[in-house]
Amino acid sequence: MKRVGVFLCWCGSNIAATVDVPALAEYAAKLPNVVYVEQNKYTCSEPGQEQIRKAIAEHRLNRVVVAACSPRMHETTFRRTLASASLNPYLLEMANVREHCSWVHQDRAEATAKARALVRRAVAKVQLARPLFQSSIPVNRRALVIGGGIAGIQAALDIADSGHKVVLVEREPTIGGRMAQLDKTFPTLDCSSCILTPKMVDAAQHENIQLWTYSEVEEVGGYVGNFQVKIRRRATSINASACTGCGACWEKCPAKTGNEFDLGLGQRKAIYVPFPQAVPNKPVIDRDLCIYFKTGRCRICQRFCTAGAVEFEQQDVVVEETFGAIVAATGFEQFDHAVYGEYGYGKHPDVITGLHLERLISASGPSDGKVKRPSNGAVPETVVFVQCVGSRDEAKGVSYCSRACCMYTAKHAIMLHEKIPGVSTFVFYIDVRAAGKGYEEFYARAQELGAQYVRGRVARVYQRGDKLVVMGEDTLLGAKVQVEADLVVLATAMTARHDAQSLARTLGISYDQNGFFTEAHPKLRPVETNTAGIFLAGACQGPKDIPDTVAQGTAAAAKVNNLFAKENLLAEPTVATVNEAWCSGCLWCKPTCPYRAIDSKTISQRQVGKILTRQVATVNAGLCQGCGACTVACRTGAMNLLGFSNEQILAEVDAICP
Amino acid sequence: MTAWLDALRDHVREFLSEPGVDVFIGYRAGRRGREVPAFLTRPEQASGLVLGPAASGALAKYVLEEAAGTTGRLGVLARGCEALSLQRLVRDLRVERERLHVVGVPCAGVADLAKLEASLGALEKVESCGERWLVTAGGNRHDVDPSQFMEERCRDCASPWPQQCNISFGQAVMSPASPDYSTVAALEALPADERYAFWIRQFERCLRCFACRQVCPACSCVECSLDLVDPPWLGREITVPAQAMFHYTRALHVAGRCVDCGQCQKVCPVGIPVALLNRKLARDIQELFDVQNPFVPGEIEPLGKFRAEDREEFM
Amino acid sequence: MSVGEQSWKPTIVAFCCNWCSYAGADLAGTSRLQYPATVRIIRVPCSGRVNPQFIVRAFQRGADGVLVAGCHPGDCHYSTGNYYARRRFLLATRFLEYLGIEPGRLWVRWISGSEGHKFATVIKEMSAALERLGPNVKLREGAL
Amino acid sequence: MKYVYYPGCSLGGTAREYGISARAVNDALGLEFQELADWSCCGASSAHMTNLDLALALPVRNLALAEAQGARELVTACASCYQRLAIVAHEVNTHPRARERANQLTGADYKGGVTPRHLLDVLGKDVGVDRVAARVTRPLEGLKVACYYGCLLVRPVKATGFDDPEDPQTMDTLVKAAGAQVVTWPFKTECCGASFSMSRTDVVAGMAAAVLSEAKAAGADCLVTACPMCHSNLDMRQSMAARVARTTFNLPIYYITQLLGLSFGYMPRQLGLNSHFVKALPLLRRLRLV
Amino acid sequence: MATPAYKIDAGRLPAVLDDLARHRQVITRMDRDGVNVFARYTGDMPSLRGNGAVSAREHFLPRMEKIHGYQLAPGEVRLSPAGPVEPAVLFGARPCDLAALELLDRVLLEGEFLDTAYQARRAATVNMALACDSAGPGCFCRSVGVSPAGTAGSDVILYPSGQALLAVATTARGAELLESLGLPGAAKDEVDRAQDACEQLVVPVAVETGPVTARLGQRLDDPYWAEASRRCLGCGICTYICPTCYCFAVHDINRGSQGARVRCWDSCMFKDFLTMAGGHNPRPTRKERFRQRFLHKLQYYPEQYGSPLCVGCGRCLDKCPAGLDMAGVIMDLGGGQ
Repeated sequence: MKRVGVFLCWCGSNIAATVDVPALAEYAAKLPNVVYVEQNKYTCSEPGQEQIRKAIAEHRLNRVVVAACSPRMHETTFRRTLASASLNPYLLEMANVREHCSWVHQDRAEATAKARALVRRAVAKVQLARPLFQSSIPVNRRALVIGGGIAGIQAALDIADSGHKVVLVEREPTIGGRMAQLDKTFPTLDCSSCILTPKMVDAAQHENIQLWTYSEVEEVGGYVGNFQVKIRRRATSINASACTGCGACWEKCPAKTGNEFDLGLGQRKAIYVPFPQAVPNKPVIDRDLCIYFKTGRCRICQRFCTAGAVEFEQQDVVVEETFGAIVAATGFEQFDHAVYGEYGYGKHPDVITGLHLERLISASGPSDGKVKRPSNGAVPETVVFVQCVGSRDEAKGVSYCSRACCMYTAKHAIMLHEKIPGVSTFVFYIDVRAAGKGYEEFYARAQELGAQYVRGRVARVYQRGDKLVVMGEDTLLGAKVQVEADLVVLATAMTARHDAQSLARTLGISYDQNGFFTEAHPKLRPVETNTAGIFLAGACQGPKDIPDTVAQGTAAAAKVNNLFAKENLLAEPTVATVNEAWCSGCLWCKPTCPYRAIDSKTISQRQVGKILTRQVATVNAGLCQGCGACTVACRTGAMNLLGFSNEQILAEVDAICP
Repeated sequence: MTAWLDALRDHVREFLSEPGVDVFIGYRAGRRGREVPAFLTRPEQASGLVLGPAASGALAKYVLEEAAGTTGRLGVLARGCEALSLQRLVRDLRVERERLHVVGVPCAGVADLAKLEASLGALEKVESCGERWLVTAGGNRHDVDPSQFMEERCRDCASPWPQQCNISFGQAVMSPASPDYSTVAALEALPADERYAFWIRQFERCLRCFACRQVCPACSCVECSLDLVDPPWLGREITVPAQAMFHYTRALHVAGRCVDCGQCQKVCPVGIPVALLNRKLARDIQELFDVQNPFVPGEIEPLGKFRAEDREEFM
Repeated sequence: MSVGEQSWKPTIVAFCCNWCSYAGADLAGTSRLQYPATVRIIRVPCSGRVNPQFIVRAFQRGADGVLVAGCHPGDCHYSTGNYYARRRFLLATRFLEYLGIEPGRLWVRWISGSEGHKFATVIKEMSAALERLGPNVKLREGAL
Repeated sequence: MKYVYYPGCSLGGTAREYGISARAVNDALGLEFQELADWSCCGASSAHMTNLDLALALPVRNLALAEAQGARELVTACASCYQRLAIVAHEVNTHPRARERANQLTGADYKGGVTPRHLLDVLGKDVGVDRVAARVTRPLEGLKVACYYGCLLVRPVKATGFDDPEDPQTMDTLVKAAGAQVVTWPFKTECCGASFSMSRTDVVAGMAAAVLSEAKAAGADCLVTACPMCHSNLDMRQSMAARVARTTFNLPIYYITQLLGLSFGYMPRQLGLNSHFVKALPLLRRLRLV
Repeated sequence: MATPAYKIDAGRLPAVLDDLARHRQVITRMDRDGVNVFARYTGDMPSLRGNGAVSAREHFLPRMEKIHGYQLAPGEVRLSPAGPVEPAVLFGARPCDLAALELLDRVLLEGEFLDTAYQARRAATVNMALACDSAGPGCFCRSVGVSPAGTAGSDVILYPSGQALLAVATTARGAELLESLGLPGAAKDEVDRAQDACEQLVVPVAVETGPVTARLGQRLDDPYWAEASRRCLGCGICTYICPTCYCFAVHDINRGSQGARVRCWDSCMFKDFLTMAGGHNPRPTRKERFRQRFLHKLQYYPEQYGSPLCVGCGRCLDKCPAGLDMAGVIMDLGGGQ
């Protein structure tokens, strides 16, 4: 037998001034199964709560309605009250007679009439309330970080430092990512590798971090706390423990190709470490290039390896590991600006991208830090920078701003002025976006050093003699401008990895129209995804500069850590649940679930002597967030939402209408 | 007598003699000129197979009962709409496609038997003969023009030729038309009150016999929400509002999943234009979510997915 | 206008999603925005939870208007719920009209947690519109 | 091959030579051009600057005529006409309300079934370089040509799009087929200032000068175009351009159809080569091409 | 003495109906969107050709009928009776539908359990039957002892004669009613001719129930039931259009603190018809349900009351989507060709 107690709050005069609470009390007493009604000046006050506890005990209440403020305000408060009176907290229903009634209406009669309806609704709903219990999922305290760039490294270190095991997976032979390719970093101009390399080494040596380079994630199953992940560890052809990294092998290797790390500006061998400070500092064999793998002959490297570390017969291995959380930090790619034929990239060797320039400026770069024109090795006298190549261009590129270009271009200008006395630099820009600590000052410094900022887009770049003519427009002067340049540097957009979407599918997270992974909430849950237990760090979530990337790496780590702080995850019990007897197993509910919480399972039931085995839907209470989209997709109503069940909502509708 | 019928019978005979085959669902001659669903289990029964204009049932739905608790393969004779119905059941995971052996046959429209009887008297036989129908009724033979006596729903059939069959016989006789939404449009043109009056007049007649649901290939739920007492989606009371709720719910439940076989309307004993509800929803789905053909079962139903750039009317 | 008409006020049943529209209504309250006492809110986790059958049920039981309110597309707390709601109600609104219900009876609006004003305005507008339409008799059940 | 053909106003007037040479080439290649009955001005180059309704209605009127005559394509030789028709065709096909408006203005019932095409496109795609080459009887050996497309032919891409907007090739391949040699230069699609042809001759002179200088710098001894506007600017205004650039260009400006016609063996007069401002024949004589 | 006969000319019919409607509701057959239904006469011309899509039974056993209302107050339940039954005339029902009433009477009015609501409606309704001068394609009334001119269950019988109707009372209250209408008399020979025409009418379908009924007792486990029921769709058409089906279910319709107890039609063909509180269902498959319906009509009822529970109206022959009808089943079971 349902025994409902109704507690009407005056909220001082907040409610009582507009709603005739005594009359409401009289009315409530007549409602079905209401056995006790009480008014309080402040129900949320300690005495008010005590009254509820007492009433529950004295009148053997098994359902409680509190007519007061918004449940968003005090639902948790009163749930605790019920719990402390050893009544299941979910047997509470609130009627919002303050925010939704007394505060927004003046006519006492009307407000009171409405309050009746609201209480009627609450009483009707609470009748059908069921005791609910939080479910718990064990957490496997081991994290997987995908991507060994600065974001991944930072996340891995922060997780590892708080005592949890981490596997850091990187598909290249070394960690370090984009940052390793940079020379200096804005706005402080400290040397990129000087601040990155130590972190790379820390990551490699950390007792809690396993570094898996030359490896890729292939399959992800399971859910928060218990992800099953298949990782392919590609054959490096080198016995890492034996290799001393002496370098003899790549000295001798006869097969050459353009070095990806230097974007083709320099050369590498078939057996190589991408760059001197690589971590791990052990070579890998590029089997597509290696003469032995192509012809079956050569083996020079093996011959010269005193440590006998070269193992041609190595095979890829696929390992399956269990993790409690995953951080995706797969970074970005450069926009393919080939679409800007008018900028002559590819046609003229002296048209390069910002990243190329980084390599040219870098002391460890192909030109040992001397900026030379790729065409003739001459020192450039006039350099033109073109901003927003791809960025902010719906027609040919992407709609968004890549955020870092303005600043790294300023950096490039500054560094050129420092390296090449008398150089003249022009920057064609749409807007300069220097929002960041010390950024505006940095941009100002570039101008002081002589960088000439021209507000306008570049129309075309073409060769005249050994010069490049840059035709553009100065929108401030409203005139066409032409610059004869030796070097043209394109600030190409940052775009999502070409294969980001397939990784997103593997991970079961969503991505935006540009292929960047989407966070659970743009403001409040910036590093979480809609898939519990999977977090984001760095440019895979959207273009970022280094400070933001590092911050996000740390943030993601913090999220992982507080997930790992618990042995078991407690999940809210207001989740979807399946009535298997009713479920037809059509699974139309499945696609509507943003959390991949719905799956199918086989049940068998007796029917007229026959044993029927059939598929039905099943909900993973740990993943379900209780949105209820599935309940409407279910025609039978076999899929129901605890706390907001079909029965309850129908009853509410019945009760709330006159 | 259709040319391919013998070939069909031979095929079914073979099929039924294969191991692991439970049944073949087709038609056999019934009384009073009818052709009724037949459940063949033995090869020799194949010779009893018929398929004429009078075969007006919907075989697809029978698969549900036949497949429940059995494991063997099920053969089904399928005209265009029946093939779509089977696709629907398969897509709704109510039967595994592998278990089905779909035998496609052409369709030149199904005869409206009531109409034939009304004008020619008690039927004895209805057979198709080339472009025409030979009808034996009230002791006489009549050579009738199919277009005169064809079921309403067959007139603008978009898929007379069965798709996704394991095998098919004969060749297409009717060319696909595109669904005629003029009745829907005409209704939409009425003032709200007249539209309401129209529908209420229809719903008042509803007996809640659930024939429209029972015959519907999109209504394959193990348990129908309309049968449930708790939650009371549809009260037990038989009042006009409740009847409206019934038809509103039924239509929305098949929205995006209806294959337009028209059986719901055909079987209604009190002539409620049920399909007119389905068609309205189908046309809106086609327009709102630019679905190519709303009647062909897709991977995900239009209401089970969305596009961020869907039409926005609720700002 | 007769006294009867004057004294009649419509009844609006509003389904508000917990994260945006219900919060929006709360905000309207905390900012003491006044609107007609016509609306009665049923709290749901997400507009994607609102089954079109609830709408007809409300009309059966005597509602003069029904409001379904959720987060703006793109802001759904559950990221996609309101997109499904949008599709369902693009269809349901048209279908109800097809059955002869006046267009103005069912409203769907996106109201964020910060749009207390919008909530109040919507209720004002909707009440006014419904007063013009008069009491709903369609689909409404009589005394048993 | 049969086509419905939209001549446009220029080809009867300022660009007569283009008109007749186009006919000559079409005949030589067996292209049947049936003139669109009752065609009217497309509104280039002023309508779209002055009155949007006009800019919409004028092309649609012609498109509707073509559709009514059962044509799926409407071919024109004039770049401006082509661009206006293409832009509007794209407009009405992407915005139903624009179509409604246009039909309301013109009283026509245009369904959107006509694709405007430029003669170059037809020659390049439908006829194909090989068939053109096969027809060449007098290869234009020694002629160094800068192919000048201007801005109208290839932009905006979403409306035109039969060739690369930055580095188009159709004319290049045709000219090569005719036996001439093509210079690579950056100003293929640079603007000549056409729209200012009458109002701001100074601007035109400047822009024309730039184009002509680049062509000369690239070693061309003539330019070829497929646009009456470009032609008039580079030809008629060449002297003024020369004054601005303080140089002499003396670069004949040919229509693509004139060069093709020549290579097909037509006589200069049949191609209107005698009616240019910058004498068109001396260069050809020097190279023994006439 | 011979009962007087009256003549209702076509032109006079509206006036007659208006007369009738003056003191009581008139239920007659109307055309609604091409469907013939029994409905209250409100001045529109009735449509008396053919037969109603649904039988006249629904006037006596409505689809939903209030038993009583109730009001919940703290600690008590207040009941309120259903409204009174209006006096009525049922005009133009066919002899088969009215013959069905006598079959229903035996169940609902005889014996110790009395269906008072049904009784009240029967008592309050004067039945004016319309004899058949033409048969529908599925008619087989003669095979179950009903005649196209039968008077069972009627108070007045109307014989069509050209455009006119000839009315003859078959009960005292019928006679009383006719008198009150002040109609012109009809010539005896005209009445005889009209009556003969109907008496002689040939109906298209013929079956023999006798032998079937005799044998059914032993055929409970006949494989026929399983085989035939395979094509049954499990809808309720047959039971809901049938003049002799009378099953209902009782429901409480609750609205907060008040409500009503009602009874609504129910169908033995529905899977939940017999499902019990615990979820047990004595008739779990279509086979049992299908068999039950026909055993009831052809064995149980005859055993109790001596005649099959069917009046041969032929509705199920026309409407069953699967062609599973009474006549067909009787023939399958050996009752006729």
